[in-house]
Formats: sequence, structure tokens, C-alpha cells
Amino acid sequence: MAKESLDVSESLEMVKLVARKIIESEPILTDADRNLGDGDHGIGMQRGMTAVLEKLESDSFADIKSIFNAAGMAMMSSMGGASGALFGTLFRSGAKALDGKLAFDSSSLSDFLVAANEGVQARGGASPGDKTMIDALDPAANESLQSKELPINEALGAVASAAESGRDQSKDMVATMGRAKTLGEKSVGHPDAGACSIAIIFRAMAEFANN
Amino acid sequence: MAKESLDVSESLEMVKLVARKIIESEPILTDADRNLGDGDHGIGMQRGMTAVLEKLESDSFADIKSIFNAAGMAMMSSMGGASGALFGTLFRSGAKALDGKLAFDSSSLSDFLVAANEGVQARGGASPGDKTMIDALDPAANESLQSKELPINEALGAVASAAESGRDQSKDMVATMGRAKTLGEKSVGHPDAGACSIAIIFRAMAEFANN
Amino acid sequence: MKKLINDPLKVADELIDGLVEAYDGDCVKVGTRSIIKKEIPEGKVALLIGGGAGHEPIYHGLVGTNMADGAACGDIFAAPPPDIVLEATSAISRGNGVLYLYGNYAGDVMNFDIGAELSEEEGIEVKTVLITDDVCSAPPESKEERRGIAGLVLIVKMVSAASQSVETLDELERIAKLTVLQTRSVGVSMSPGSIPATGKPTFEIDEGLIGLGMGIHGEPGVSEIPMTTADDLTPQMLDLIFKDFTDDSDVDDLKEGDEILLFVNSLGATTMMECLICLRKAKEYLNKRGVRVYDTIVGPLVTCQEMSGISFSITKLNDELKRYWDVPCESVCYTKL
Amino acid sequence: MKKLINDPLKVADELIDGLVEAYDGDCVKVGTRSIIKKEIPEGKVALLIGGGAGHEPIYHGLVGTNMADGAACGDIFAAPPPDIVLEATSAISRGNGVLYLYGNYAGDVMNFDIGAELSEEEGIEVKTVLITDDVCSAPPESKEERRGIAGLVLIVKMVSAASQSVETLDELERIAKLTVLQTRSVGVSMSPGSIPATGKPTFEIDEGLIGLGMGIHGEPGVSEIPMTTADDLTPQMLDLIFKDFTDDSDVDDLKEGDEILLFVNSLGATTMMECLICLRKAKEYLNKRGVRVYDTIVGPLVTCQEMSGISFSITKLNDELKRYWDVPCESVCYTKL
Ligand SMILES: Nc1ncnc2c1ncn2[C@@H]1O[C@H](COP(=O)(O)OP(=O)(O)O)[C@@H](O)[C@H]1O
Ligand SMILES: Nc1ncnc2c1ncn2[C@@H]1O[C@H](COP(=O)(O)OP(=O)(O)O)[C@@H](O)[C@H]1O
Ligand SMILES: [Mg+2]
Ligand SMILES: [Mg+2]
Ligand SMILES: [Mg+2]
Ligand SMILES: [Mg+2]
Repeated sequence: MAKESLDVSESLEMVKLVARKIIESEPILTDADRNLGDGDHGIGMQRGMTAVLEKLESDSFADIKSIFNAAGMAMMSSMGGASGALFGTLFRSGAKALDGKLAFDSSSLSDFLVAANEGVQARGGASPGDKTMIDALDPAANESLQSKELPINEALGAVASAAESGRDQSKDMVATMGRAKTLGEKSVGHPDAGACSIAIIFRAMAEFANN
Repeated sequence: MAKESLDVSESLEMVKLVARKIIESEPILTDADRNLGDGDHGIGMQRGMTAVLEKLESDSFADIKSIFNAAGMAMMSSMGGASGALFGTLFRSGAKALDGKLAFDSSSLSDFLVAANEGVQARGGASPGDKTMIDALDPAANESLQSKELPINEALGAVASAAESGRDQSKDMVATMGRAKTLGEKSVGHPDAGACSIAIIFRAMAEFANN
Repeated sequence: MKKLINDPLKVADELIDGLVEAYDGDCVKVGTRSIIKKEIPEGKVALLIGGGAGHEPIYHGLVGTNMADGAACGDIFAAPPPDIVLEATSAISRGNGVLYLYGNYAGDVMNFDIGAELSEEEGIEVKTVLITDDVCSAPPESKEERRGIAGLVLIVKMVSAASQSVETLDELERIAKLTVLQTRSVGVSMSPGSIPATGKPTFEIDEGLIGLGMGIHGEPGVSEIPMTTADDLTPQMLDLIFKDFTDDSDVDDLKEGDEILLFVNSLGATTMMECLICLRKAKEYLNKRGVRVYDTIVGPLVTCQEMSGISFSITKLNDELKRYWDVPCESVCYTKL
Repeated sequence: MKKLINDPLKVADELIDGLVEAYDGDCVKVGTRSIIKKEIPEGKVALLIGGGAGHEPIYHGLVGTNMADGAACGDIFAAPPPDIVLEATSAISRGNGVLYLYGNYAGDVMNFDIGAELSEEEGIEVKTVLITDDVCSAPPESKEERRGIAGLVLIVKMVSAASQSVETLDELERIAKLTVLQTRSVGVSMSPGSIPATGKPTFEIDEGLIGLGMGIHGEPGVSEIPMTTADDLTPQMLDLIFKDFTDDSDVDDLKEGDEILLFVNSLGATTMMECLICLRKAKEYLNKRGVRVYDTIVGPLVTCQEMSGISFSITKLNDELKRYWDVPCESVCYTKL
């Protein structure tokens, strides 16, 4: 059933679902980071999303922007590590594009993703192909531009699929940023941990919008 | 075949065999000390007996006393630990009882053992029943007093058996000296490591004299 | 494996509390998870270090008398979040600028940079020098991309000493860059540490192999080589350091008559016995080349839980650096009379 | 398990050579395997410590500036043979007697005693004080039978400081006895170390249990208790120390207003993180009882290869002991500004 947009309280529930899904996925994310990094990505994301849940459950929110911004702030200040700064930046940069919005529709989704993608690339200096979260985020942002006219549930489904295929493609990439860099060719064969998180985040959003 | 006594060069070979047998038995002695102590008795005895072999192979000896004394000195200065002092003392105290002897007969064996037993008890302060090497050495010394009239091969056989049954009896004892002391009742069930060494030493001597 | 902890998700907070206790009042905790010196003179150019927890006694153990003014501490293996960096910066700033000195990891760089932006918004001048001593993590041409490993102890010690007397932040930045430039490390790892929260090892490695150039979090190194003896491995590792001084056109070769600091670090489970055996071989190697060791440190100072492995760090001294080294200092991690 | 060594039977000799190198010339090796200070003033009452190797950085790492004059070192976990004791004694004797201060283990006592007999034959006066800080190894009535464990670091530090200024061997003996009397430790072990020569663990223990009062070589302790949290175990262990001060009629109770030294030791594989978490709880415990910690040390100073476990040591200070503690010192094992 098509759904044009999510209102403030639905958006809030959606981000809470994202948080719960990431918390649940800790073992997958931990294993991904053990293959290519230092093995703490799962715990870091879990810590960040626990802080997000706490924040979202205790505060009230007047608009969509403030929900995403609160999530970004909670991640930024609780996680630390590369992903604390980057996922914090993702949500905060994305939020900036949603000034005054009371409904989260496909056009907002695209604004959010484009701004988030820019913000994360500016903060981390990675580009598509470096085998980072960007390799799931960038395809998701591109897909969102094509889906602006779709109902939000369909747009989110398309974005989630784009993020997932980006994550899968990251398997074949040679890492050129972050801890996996020194692995060189040996980094091929495993997906990037941050890309896994991105895929989970948007799949959770799509799931929420489709239920 | 009865053999009345061993001459200087036979005695030298006998002590070399003792050294080789102990070196070979390192794993048994290590395990014994792991059960009740710090697990280094096998390595310590191996180190000591390697030094004994070196010493006995490089020097020449005019009498029985100097052989046992050299062995004791080599152990004392290469091993350290409780058994370095005690086994060093054993051979050195025993040697003192063999002044001028050119043949090692059953009466010398007894003099050696009685003096060795006294020396070790004085140095370590342990008595029979404390679950130490004394529980193999003391029965061996007592047995030797009964075997003074026997040919040396038979006397050594009897002494070795006494040492072995002393070692076996040490299993049932509660440790009251050394590292095993704090184990109390829990020390029951394992033979004492030093008693194992004593049994190996005299069994090797008997084996030599009987071949 | 048995770990004597409480809630596995709270280890970072609890260890910081313990560390503050270890300082017996000379240092205090501020904000969420920073340790700072109790007494920092007005007008001092302040020095902030930091990084993830789980590597004790660094980083936060390097705060103290003639040592760093403060440390911003993250969670286990995670860079400190910007808020913590800001809290630490505000607490140690004495009006004459703050130098950030920490290991070059993407996470640390991003979080400290955001922290610096926030601090600058509050009117505190911040400069940053990255520790990049791990020669295995990038070639000399791109040495600014290298990771920071155990050499940080030597670097922080000297920069801290310098910070007691410099007049400007620029001057301290110059000294920090010089110290980093002259300090190089090579490490190997033999078996992994684990993350307290998951109990999982941070990497896997065959029983017969060791990771040459592996990072202190178990990041991959240059190659896996067969497990070997102390006397075989030590020269191989020192060769890499010597070669790096030769290959890098920004520094002179390490040669006869030079004076160096030598630090043999254990990653945790590698015993002092092993470190000392390697140290013995290292000294032989250095003596043969006529390189004089001005001072030696040895021990498990830069660790990664129960990871086993060892690293060698060398600082090539000049008169200036020697002067900074000579300053007595006291901290939980390193003390010098 | 991977050990970075060479010939497993030569580790003790090689580590001693490495340790001498770590002293950068302040200490030298004499005889077979002793380390002594290069400069010992004529007429000084000399202090000799020692014991088996494999517990690095003790014992031989406690020689140094305002620390012990020499250490006689045995092989792995084995007391030094009498010859080595004699060599060390002769090398540090300055005509005013030598105090032997070491842990109470049968092997050490016998070998040092024979060494003392040999030294006395050479005209050197020797007295002996045994370190017996492990409260779990015998009841207070027979405390002279107790083992020496980690408290030795505190004891050697203070007796060394005293030895710089005492005039007679008798006076140093008095001080050493007082220091030993006021120092008590309780340890637990969680998993075994191994003997380098055999690679075998020194004991076995269930995954769910820890050994309360186990010795630093894996000697049995008072009991095996279920593995628990840092916050549960720490008070249990400190209770035993407090109880011992109470039960022993030769010393006063530990009570409000008392000042103590606190040492949290890791047996090797237990991380600094764990030690700090336990330290945090210990301080809370002590604060509650109004006992003030004058100084804290924490780290893997008394180890047993890759054994895991922890101990707490407490010295109850008086003005005299505090004076000895305050003296700065430098050594590989412990340095204080
Ligand atoms: N410079 C960067 N730009 C974008 N993403 C990055 C960058 N560095 C790291 N990442 C992402 O962060 C993830 C690792 O996060 P995490 O394990 O939490 O951080 P850390 O590396 O500090 O342990 C990587 O999988 C990657 O997706
Ligand atoms: N006081 C003592 N008297 C007699 N034998 C002793 C005494 N103390 C220890 N031993 C013997 O020494 C053996 C242990 O030797 P070893 O393991 O080499 O020494 P350590 O205890 O120093 O590690 C014990 O099994 C016991 O037989
Ligand atoms: Mg990571
Ligand atoms: Mg033993
Ligand atoms: Mg990390
Ligand atoms: Mg022993």
C-alpha cells in the first residue's frame, strides 16, 4: 500500500526501529570489522544506537529535522571512533537539509541523503570505491534522486536495495582508507563494516514504512 | 651374577647412568612437581644432571668420594631451587662418608646413604612423613643397613625397591613441608616429586650394577 | 579466558576512575572521561593527548608531572568523542593555546578535529601534531599516513618536557613535529587481544605465523612471516627501522656515533622475559653499528588487552631532544628520575 | 602459545643479559648471573635481594639508584645456587655487612643460607630477613612460615632507601623486619603461566574457578572460589588483609586515620585495565574505612610468565616507613620521583 510520507511521530518510530535493528545486528557488524579492522564497529554502533534510543525516548520533537539531529548528536557524543564521527555527521548533515519539515517524503529523503553523503565525504575524505560506508551511502543517495516521485515506502525500499547492493559490491573493492588500507589486495572478499551498517539502517527504514 | 663391589671407573659409569636416567625422566618429574609444586623439578634435575655429566666426562677421579662429591658440587651450583641445595647436599654429604675408598661395596653404600640422609634432613629440616624426598631416601638408607653383607648389585636392588616403595607411600601422605604444604589434605594422591627422583637415582644404580 | 571486570560495557569508565585513583590526587577527572593535571600554571602552552581505552597504561597514564596536561579518553579501541575532547581542552587551556598530540587513526583525527572546531568556537587556539611512527604502515614518501604505535611514549615524554618551558604554541608544534620525525617503530603481533564487550579476539593468526607490522589494534601489517626466535626476529625488525631512516630523505641515516632512545614494548601478554631477551639482541645489533643507546625503556606500556607481540621504537636524538629527555617526569605509565 | 625466545634452556641467562642492558650502564653483571650497582660507597651496609627468574621485572629489576645493591638470580622459578649468592655478596660487600632480603621459599632459604655460610667463610657478615607477606599461606600465629609475594616491591623499596643511610647491619635488619611485619598481601590466580623449558602450564584450574591465595608460582592457595566480578572479589581480598592485621597480635588493626601504601599487582596476563578497575573498587573500600592511601602502585611487577591473576599488597606506614618511602628511586622495575 502506497504511503506518501511519514509524519513526525512516525519518523520518530522509524528512527527508533533503526536503532533497535542496529543494536540487534551487533554480532554481524563485529565480525565484519574483525575481518578488516579492529573488531569494535558492532559495539560502537550498539553504544551509539542505545544512546539514540535513550535520547528519542526521553525528549519530544517538533519536527523531522530535530529527530535526525538528536540521533546524530547522540551518536557523535557517545560512540567515538571513526563511525561515531561519521554516523554522527551523517545524521546531523542530513538533518540540516530538512529545515522546518513536518513530513518525511521521498523528496526529503533525497535531500537528507544527498546532504548526508556530502557531509560524510567531507568529514572522512573517502570517495566511492575506497571500500568504506560511502560505498553503500553514495549509491543510496543516487537512487534517492531517481525515486523522488515515488511514495516514501517505495523510495525507501529502492534506497535500501541500493545500499545493500553497494555493501555487496564493497566486497570486491581494495581498501584505500581506514584501518583496512594496509591489507591492500587482501581486503578483497569481505564487505566493509560501515557499509553493512548503512544497509541495515535503510533496510530498517524501508521495513518501517512498509508496515 | 653376584658382584661384590664396583671400582672407581665402574662407579663413575654408574653415576653417569644415573645422570642420563634422570635427564630422560624429565617429563615424569615435571608432571609430579606440577601436581604439588611449581612444575620445575624435572627441568631442574635435568639441568643438574647435565652439569654432572659434563663434570664427570671432563675430569678424572682418583677415588669414589671425589666422584660423588663432584656430582654434588655440579648439582649444587647449576640447579638452584630446593632440589639443587638438597640433591647437592645428598651427594656431598654421602661422599664425605667414603674417604679414601677405591671400591664401592654394600657397606660403603650404606655409609653413603646414612650420611646423605642425615645431611639432607639437617639442611631441609624435613623428617620422614613430611611428603618430601626424605620419604624415599630414609627407607633406602634403612634398607642399606640390612643389606651390608650382600653383594653390591643385590644391595642396590634392595635399596632401589625401598626407595620406590617409599615414593609410592608418599602418595598417601599429607604435605607438611615445601610448596605443597598449603595444599594440606589435597596433596594426598600424588607422589612427591623429589621422592620420584630418589627412586630413579637408585634404580639406575641397581640397573648398572646388575648389567 | 577470565577477565576480572564488572559490566563489560562499562570497562572504559571504570578503568578511568581507577586510573585517577592511581594518581593519588595529582590528577583529576573532568567531564565524561578525561584526566587532567590538578595544577597547570597560567599561560602554559597546554598539551592534550588521548585515544581509545584498552591500551593501558597509555594514553591517559601519560598525564602527570612534566608529562601531558590532559588526556581525552574514548571507549575501548574507540577515539574519544568530540565532546570529551572539548571538555579536556577547556579544562587544561591556560590562555596560550593547546597542542593535540595523538596517534594517526581516522577515528581519532575526525573526533579530535571536531573537538578542535568546538574548542576554537570557544576561543581556544588549537594545533594538532599526529603521531606516525609505524614504519610498516606506509612508505616514507607518504609517512604522514602512518599509524601511531608505541613510539608515542618517547614522543609524549619529550614533547611534555618541552611544553613546560616553551613560550608559544607554534614552538611546541615545531618540537612535536621534530620529535615525531625522528621517532620510528616496527612491531609484530603473535596472538590477538580481545574486546571486553564481546570477548572476541580482534583477529586470527596461524600458530606458526606472526604478523610483521601489525597495528596495535590488530590492524593488518605488511606480511605474515613464520614464527621464529628472538635472535632472528630482532635484527629483521631493526633493519626495517634503519632502512626507513635511510630511505626517508627528510632525515639523516642512523649511523655510527648517533645517539638514540630505545624502547622495547610488549603488547600485553608478551612477558618482560621475552622483551629483555630481545633487548639483549637489539643492543648487540646497535653496538655492532656503533649506535649508542642514550636511554632504554622496556615493558608493557602500549598494550592491546591480552594481545602478544613486541615492538621496537627508536628516537634519534640531537642536543635539543636530549634536553627534553633528561627532564625528570612522573606518571602512571612512565616515570624517570 | 608463541614465546619469543631462543634456546628454551637459556632464557634465564639471556634475560639477565638483557636486563643489564636495560640499566644503560648503571648496573653491571658479575659472575654467573648476578646484577649489581656499579657504584656502591665504601662502608655502606649492602642489600642483596634475589630469587628465581621468570618473574620479571622482579627481582633483579629492583637493583638501582636508592634501590638494592645487588640481586642474585636463579634459573626459571629456581632459587639462585649458593655460588651465585656468594659472587653477588662478595661484589657488593663494602666492609659493613650484607643484608639478604628475599621471599620465604624453601629453595631460596637453603641456597641463600649456604651462600651466607660461604660468604662468612670469606669474612663477610651476613644477616637475613625473609619476606613473608602472603597472608593466605599460613595463619598469623605462624606467619614466619608465609611465602613472599608481591609485597616484596614495597618492602625492597623501603629497605633499600633505609640502607642508604643506616650505619649498621643490625639497624638495617631491624628496619627490614619492621617493614615485613607491616606489609601484607592477598593474591588470586585465574590461569596458569608456563615454564619456558617445557612449555607446560604450572597448574590447572577450571574455567569457572579462581585460586584464592595461590602462590606466584602456582602453588596451591587456601581455596578455589567461583570466578566473579572485580567489584565482588576486591572487597573479599581486602577483607582478608584487614582481618590479618586484626588477628595478628604483633600489629595494630588497620583503622580509620591510618596511612598505607597500596600496590595492585598483575601476575602477567591480567591487563592494566583489570588492575585499574580493581583499584577503583579498592579505593572505595578503603575510603569507606577511613584508611588513607599515601601512595598507590599498579602494574605487572611481580609476574609468573603469562599467568593471570592479581594481588593486593598493603603496608601500614608510620613516620619512619614514610620517610623511606619518600626517597626517590630508579630501577627497571620501579621508579619514583
Ligand atoms: N575516512 C573514512 N570515510 C568514510 N568511512 C570511513 C572512514 N574511515 C572509516 N570509515 C568507516 O568506518 C568503519 C569503521 O568504523 P569503526 O570500527 O567504528 O571505527 P574504528 O576504525 O575507529 O574502529 C569502516 O568500516 C568504514 O566504513
Ligand atoms: N625442606 C625440604 N626437605 C626435603 N626435601 C624438600 C624440602 N623442600 C622441598 N623438598 C623436595 O624438593 C622437591 C621440589 O624440588 P624443586 O621443584 O626442584 O624445588 P622448588 O620447590 O624450589 O621448585 C620436593 O618434591 C621435595 O621432595
Ligand atoms: Mg573498528
Ligand atoms: Mg619445583
Ligand atoms: Mg576502533
Ligand atoms: Mg622452583
